[in-house]
Amino acid sequence: MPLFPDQASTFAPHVDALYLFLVCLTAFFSLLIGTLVVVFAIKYRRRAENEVPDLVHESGLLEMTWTVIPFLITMVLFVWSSWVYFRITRPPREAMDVYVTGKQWMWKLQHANGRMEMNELHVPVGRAVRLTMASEDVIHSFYIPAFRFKRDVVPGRFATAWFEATRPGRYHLFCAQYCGTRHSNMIGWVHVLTPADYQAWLSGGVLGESLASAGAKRFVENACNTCHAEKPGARGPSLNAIFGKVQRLQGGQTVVVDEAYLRESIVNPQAKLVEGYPSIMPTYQGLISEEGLLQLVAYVKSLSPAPAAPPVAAPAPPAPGERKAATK
Amino acid sequence: MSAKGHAHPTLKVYFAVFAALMIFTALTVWAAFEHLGIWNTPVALAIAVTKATLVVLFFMHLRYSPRLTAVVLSSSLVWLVILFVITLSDYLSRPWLPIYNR
Amino acid sequence: MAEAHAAAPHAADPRLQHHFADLAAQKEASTLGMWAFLVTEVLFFGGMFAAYVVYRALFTRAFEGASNLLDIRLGAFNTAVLILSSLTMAIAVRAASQGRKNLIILFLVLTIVLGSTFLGVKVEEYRQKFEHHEVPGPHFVVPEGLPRQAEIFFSLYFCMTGLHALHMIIGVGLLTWLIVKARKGAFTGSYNSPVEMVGLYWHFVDIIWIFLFPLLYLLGRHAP
Amino acid sequence: MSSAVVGALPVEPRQHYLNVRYGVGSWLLTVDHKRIAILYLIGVTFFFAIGGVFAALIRMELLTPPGDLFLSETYNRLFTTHGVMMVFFFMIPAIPSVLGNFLIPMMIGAKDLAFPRINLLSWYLYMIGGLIALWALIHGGVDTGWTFYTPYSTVYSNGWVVVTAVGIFLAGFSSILTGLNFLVTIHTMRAPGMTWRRLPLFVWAHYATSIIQLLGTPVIAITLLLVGAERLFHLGIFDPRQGGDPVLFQHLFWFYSHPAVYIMILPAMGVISELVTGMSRKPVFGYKFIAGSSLAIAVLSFLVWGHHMFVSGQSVYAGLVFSILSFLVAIPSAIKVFNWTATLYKGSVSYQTPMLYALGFIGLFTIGGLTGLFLASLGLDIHVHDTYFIIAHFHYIMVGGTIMGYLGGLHYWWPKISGKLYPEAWARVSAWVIFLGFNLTFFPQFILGYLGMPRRYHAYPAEFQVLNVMSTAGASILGIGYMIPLVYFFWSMRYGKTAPANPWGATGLEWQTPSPPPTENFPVTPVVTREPYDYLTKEEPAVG
Repeated sequence: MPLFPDQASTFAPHVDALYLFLVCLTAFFSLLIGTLVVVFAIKYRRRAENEVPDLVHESGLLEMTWTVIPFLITMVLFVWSSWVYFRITRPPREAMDVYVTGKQWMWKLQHANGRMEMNELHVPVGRAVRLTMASEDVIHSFYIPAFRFKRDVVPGRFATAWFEATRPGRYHLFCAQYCGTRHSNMIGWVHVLTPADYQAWLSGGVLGESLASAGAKRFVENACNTCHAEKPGARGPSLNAIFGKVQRLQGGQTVVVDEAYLRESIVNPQAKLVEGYPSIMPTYQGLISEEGLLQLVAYVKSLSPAPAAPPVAAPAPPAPGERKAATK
Repeated sequence: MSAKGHAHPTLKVYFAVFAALMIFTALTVWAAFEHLGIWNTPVALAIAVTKATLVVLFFMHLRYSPRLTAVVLSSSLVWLVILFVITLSDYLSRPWLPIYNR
Repeated sequence: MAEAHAAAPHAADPRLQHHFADLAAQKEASTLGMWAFLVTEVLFFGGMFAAYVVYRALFTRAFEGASNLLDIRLGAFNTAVLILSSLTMAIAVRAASQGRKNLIILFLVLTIVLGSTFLGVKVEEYRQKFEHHEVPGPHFVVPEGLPRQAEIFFSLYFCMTGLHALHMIIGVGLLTWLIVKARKGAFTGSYNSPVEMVGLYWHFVDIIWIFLFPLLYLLGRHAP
Repeated sequence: MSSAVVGALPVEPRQHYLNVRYGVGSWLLTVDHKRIAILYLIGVTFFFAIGGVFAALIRMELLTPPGDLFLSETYNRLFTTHGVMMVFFFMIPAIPSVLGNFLIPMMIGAKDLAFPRINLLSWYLYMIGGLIALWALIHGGVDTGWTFYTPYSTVYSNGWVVVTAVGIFLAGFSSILTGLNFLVTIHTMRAPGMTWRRLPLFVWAHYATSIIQLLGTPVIAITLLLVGAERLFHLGIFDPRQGGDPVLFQHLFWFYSHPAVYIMILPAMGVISELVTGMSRKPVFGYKFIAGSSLAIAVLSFLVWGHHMFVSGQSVYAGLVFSILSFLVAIPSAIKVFNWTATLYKGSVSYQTPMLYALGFIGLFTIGGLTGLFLASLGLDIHVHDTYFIIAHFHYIMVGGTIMGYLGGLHYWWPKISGKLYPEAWARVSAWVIFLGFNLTFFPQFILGYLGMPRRYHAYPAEFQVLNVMSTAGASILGIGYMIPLVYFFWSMRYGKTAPANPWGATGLEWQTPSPPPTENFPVTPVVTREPYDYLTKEEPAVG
C-alpha cells in the first residue's frame, strides 16, 4: 500500500517539502492542543459536586502570543507556497509544446510533429513541456499526481501550464474536475522516456503531418489567406512574427499576442480589433473544432521565430507556409 | 433608541427631492451623449449614486432614523464592493502574467 | 411584505404582539427587519450587477453597441414615472403617519397607477426586443457588426429588468393589500408600520432602477 | 424561582410549551420558537438520515476499485444527493434552526423571536424546499455535484437541475429569514441588563452567522436562478459557446459557498464555547476574543472564496490575494481553540457526554483547521485540489466540527428541550463510537488525497483500495454511532428521568427557567445583573 506518491517532476520536491513541513506543523499543534486538553481534563477533573474553581485572570499577553505566532507562521507559509506556485506558473522559454484537447471523456494529445495520442502522453525526461489545453465541452482538469501538476481546462479559452519530468516511468493521468457520467474513466498514463527512447517513440508509429502544417491547411480551407494575405493593402492584418508581440488595438488599448488572443480573434473577431483594420472578419465560433483552433494557433505561432529550442524533437517534415526557426 | 414618532420630512422637502431627482435624470441622459472620454461611466454612476442617496435619505427617512439603520445599509454596500472588486481583480489582472518566464 | 405581517393585530392590545413590551419596540423591530431584508435584496441584485460589471469590463464594445439598441426614450420615461411613484409613495407614508385615511388611499392608488404604467412600458419594450430577435436563446441574431457577446448583454438586460419588474409586481400586490386595509381604517397615527414598510420596499425598487437605467440604456451613447 | 411553581400544585402537572396544547394543528401552526425548533429538529434529522444513507451507498461502491455496485450515472447521483442534502438541508440549518431557535430568545431573556410567524414561514420554506429538492434528486436524478459547475450543469447534464435549484432557492430564503429573525431579535429584544458584553457566546456566534446568512445567501440564490434561467432559455451568461465565462459562475457560487462553511461551523463554535465553560464550571477564558473572533470570521470569510479556484484559470495575482486572506482567516479560529483549551485550566471539569463531544470537537476541528492551511498554500493546493484531501479536510470541519458540536449541544440542552434526562452510559458509548468511527473514515482520505485520488471518482486504481476499505469500515462504525443517540433520545422522551431546571449547574438564563420551559419562557421577564459565565461568585445555588 503506497503512502506517498511518486516524485517525478521538478515541482514535486518543492511541493513535498512544503507538504511535509505542514504535516509536522499540523502534528505539532494537534498534539499540543490534544495533550493540553487531556492533561487539563484529567488534572482538573471535578472532584466534588459543589467545588468552586480557582479564579484565572485573563491574560492579554497570552492572547497576543497566540494571535501573533499563528500570524507569523501563516505569513511564512504564504511566502513559501507562493514562491513554489510562481515556479509552477510560468513556463521557461525553451519548453516544447504539446497540445491537449479534453472532451467527454477522453484526452487527446497532439505533439508538434503531428504525432497524436489518446489518454497517453509520452514526454522526454529532463525537458520542460508546455501544455496548451482546450476543452470541447465542459470543464476538465489535467492532473498528473506524480508531477504534482494540475490545471483546469475551461471551455472557451486555452489553459497553458508546464512541467518537467525528472524520472522515467509510467504515471497516472487523471481528470480531476468532475465532468459527467464517465468522469472516472477519463484517465490515462503519462510515459516519461529517456531522450533516446523518446526519439525512437516520436519517429515510430504513424506520423501524421505536423500540427503547424495541419493548421496551414485549415488556414487555406477557411479562406483566411484571402484577407490575411501578407501583402500591402491586404484586408486583414499581417500574422507574420506577431506571436509574443504587443498589438495596438482600436481605441488605443494594447494586447500581447498569445494563444488566448489568437483564439479569441478567430472565434470572436469583433472583440479586439487591430488598429487600422475594419471589423469585417466573420466569426468562426462553432465552425472550427477546438482541435482545429489549436492547429491554427500552432500555425500562426510557427510564423513567428520560435524561442530557442534544444533539438530533442525529431525535425518535423517541412510544411508549406511554415518557417522552421533556426536552432541555436 | 426607539424609532417611534421620528420626524417626517415636510412636503416641501419631498417636492424638492423629487425635483432634484428629475433634474439629475435629465442631466444623466444629456451627459450620456457627450464625449467625455473615460469619464462617461464615472459621471453616470456618480449621478446614479447621488439620486439613490437622495431617495434613501429623504424618501426612506434614513436621515431621521437611528444610526443602526445606516450601519445595516452600509454593510450591504461594503459587501457589494467586496463582491465587485475581488471578482474584477481576477479578470483585470489575468493578462498581467507574461507568457514566458522572464 | 412578510415583515409587515409580523406587525398585524393581536388579541390583547389589538396591534401589539405578546412578545413585545410596547408598540415602539415592535415598530423598531419591524423597521430593522425591513432594512435587513433590503440589505439581502441589494446583494440579490448584486450578483447580477457583478456579472454585468465583469462582462462590461471584458466585452466593452459588445455591451456599448448592444446598449445603444435599447430605446432610450422609453427608458427615460420609465425613470421619470418611477421617481414620481416614489414621491406619491412617500406622501402616502406621510399621510399614514397622520392617520389620514382618504389621503392614504388616494396616494396609494396613484402609486399603483404609476407602477402599472412602468410595467406597461416595459412590456412594450420587451415586445420590441422579441420582434428584433434580440432575445437571447436559439432565435437570437447577433446584431450587425457587434461581437457575439452582445447576446450576454441582452441576457443580463432581461434578467435584471425582469427581476426588477417582478419586484414591481410584488410591490403592486402589496399596495393593493394596503389599500384594502386602509379602507377598513387600519392605519392611525400610532400604528402605520405596514405602510411604512411597503414604502421602504417601493423606494428600494426605485433605487434599483436608478442604477439599471444608466447601466443598461446610457453607457454606450457617446460611442460613435 | 422555578421550584416555587412546581412545588405549589403537585397534582396537576405543570404547564409547559410541550403540553400546553395537543394535536397536529397545534404544532404545524405554532408560532412558539421552541415548538418550531422541534419541527426543525424533525426536518433536520430526516434530511440527515437521507444524506447519511447516500453516504453509506457511496462508501459501499468505493469498497472495490472498479465501479461494480452502481452504474456511473447512479454513483454520480449518489454523491450529488449526499452533498445537496447534507450541505443545504442539514449542515446550514442544523444548529441555528434547532438549537439557535430554541435557545436564543431564552438566552437573552425574550419571550420569542422578533418575528414568530416569519419563523414558522421559514420552516415551511425549508421543508418544501427540501422535499422538492429530494424529489428532484431521487425521482429526476441530478448528477452535477452539489457545486453545479457550469457549463456542465447548464448545458450537458440532463438531470432535474432546475427543480433542485428551486428547492435550494427556497431553503436559501428560509436561511435568510432565520438569520434576519436572529439579527433583529438580538438587537431589539434583549432583557434589561443583558448588554452586548453579557451576551452568551452562543448568541454572539449566531449573530455572526446571521450576518453571513443575510449578506451571502442572496448571491447563491441569484446565481442558481441564473443557472436555471440559462438552462431553460439558453442565456449564455456562463456558456463559453455564447461568449460567457464559466469561471464567473465559480466566483458567484463561492462568494456564498465559502462563507456558508462558516454558517455551518460558527454556530458549532458557539455551542462549544457554552459546553466548555458549562461543563468545566469556569468563566470562559478570553470572552472578548472569542466573541470578536466570531465577528472577524464572519467578515474575513467573505474575502477568501478564490481559494476554491486556484487551478481554475483564475489570475495568479488574484490567487495570491486569496491565498494570503485565506491564511488570515485561520487566525480567529486558532484564537478560539487556544481560549477553549485555556478555559479548562484550573476548572472543575466533568466528563459527561456533552463534554466528550466538546473535547472531540476541539481535537478534530484543530486537525480540520490546520489541514485548511494546506489548501490555502498556493503551490500545494495545486496538487491536492479536487482530490480526497479536500474531502477529508472539509469532513473534518463539517462532520468532526459541526456534527460534533450539534450532537454535543443536543445532549447539553436535551434536558431543557424535552424535560427528560438521556441515559448517560449509552451517550458516552455513542460519543466514543462516533469519534473513533469518524477518524477511521476520514483520516485515510488525507493520505488518499495526497496520493492523488481525485474526488467524485466512481472507479479508482487498485493501489488505493486498502485506504478506501479502511474508510468504508470507519463509515459503518460512524453510522452505528449516529443511530445510538437517535434511539435513546426517543427512549428518553418516554422513559427518561425527569430533568431538573439546571442539570449541569450552569449559568445562563435558559437554565433559570423550568425544564421544559413554559410557552412564554420566563414567568417574569428576567433582569440580568451578573457577568456571563460567572461560576466563581456563589450567591445563589445554581440548581433548580
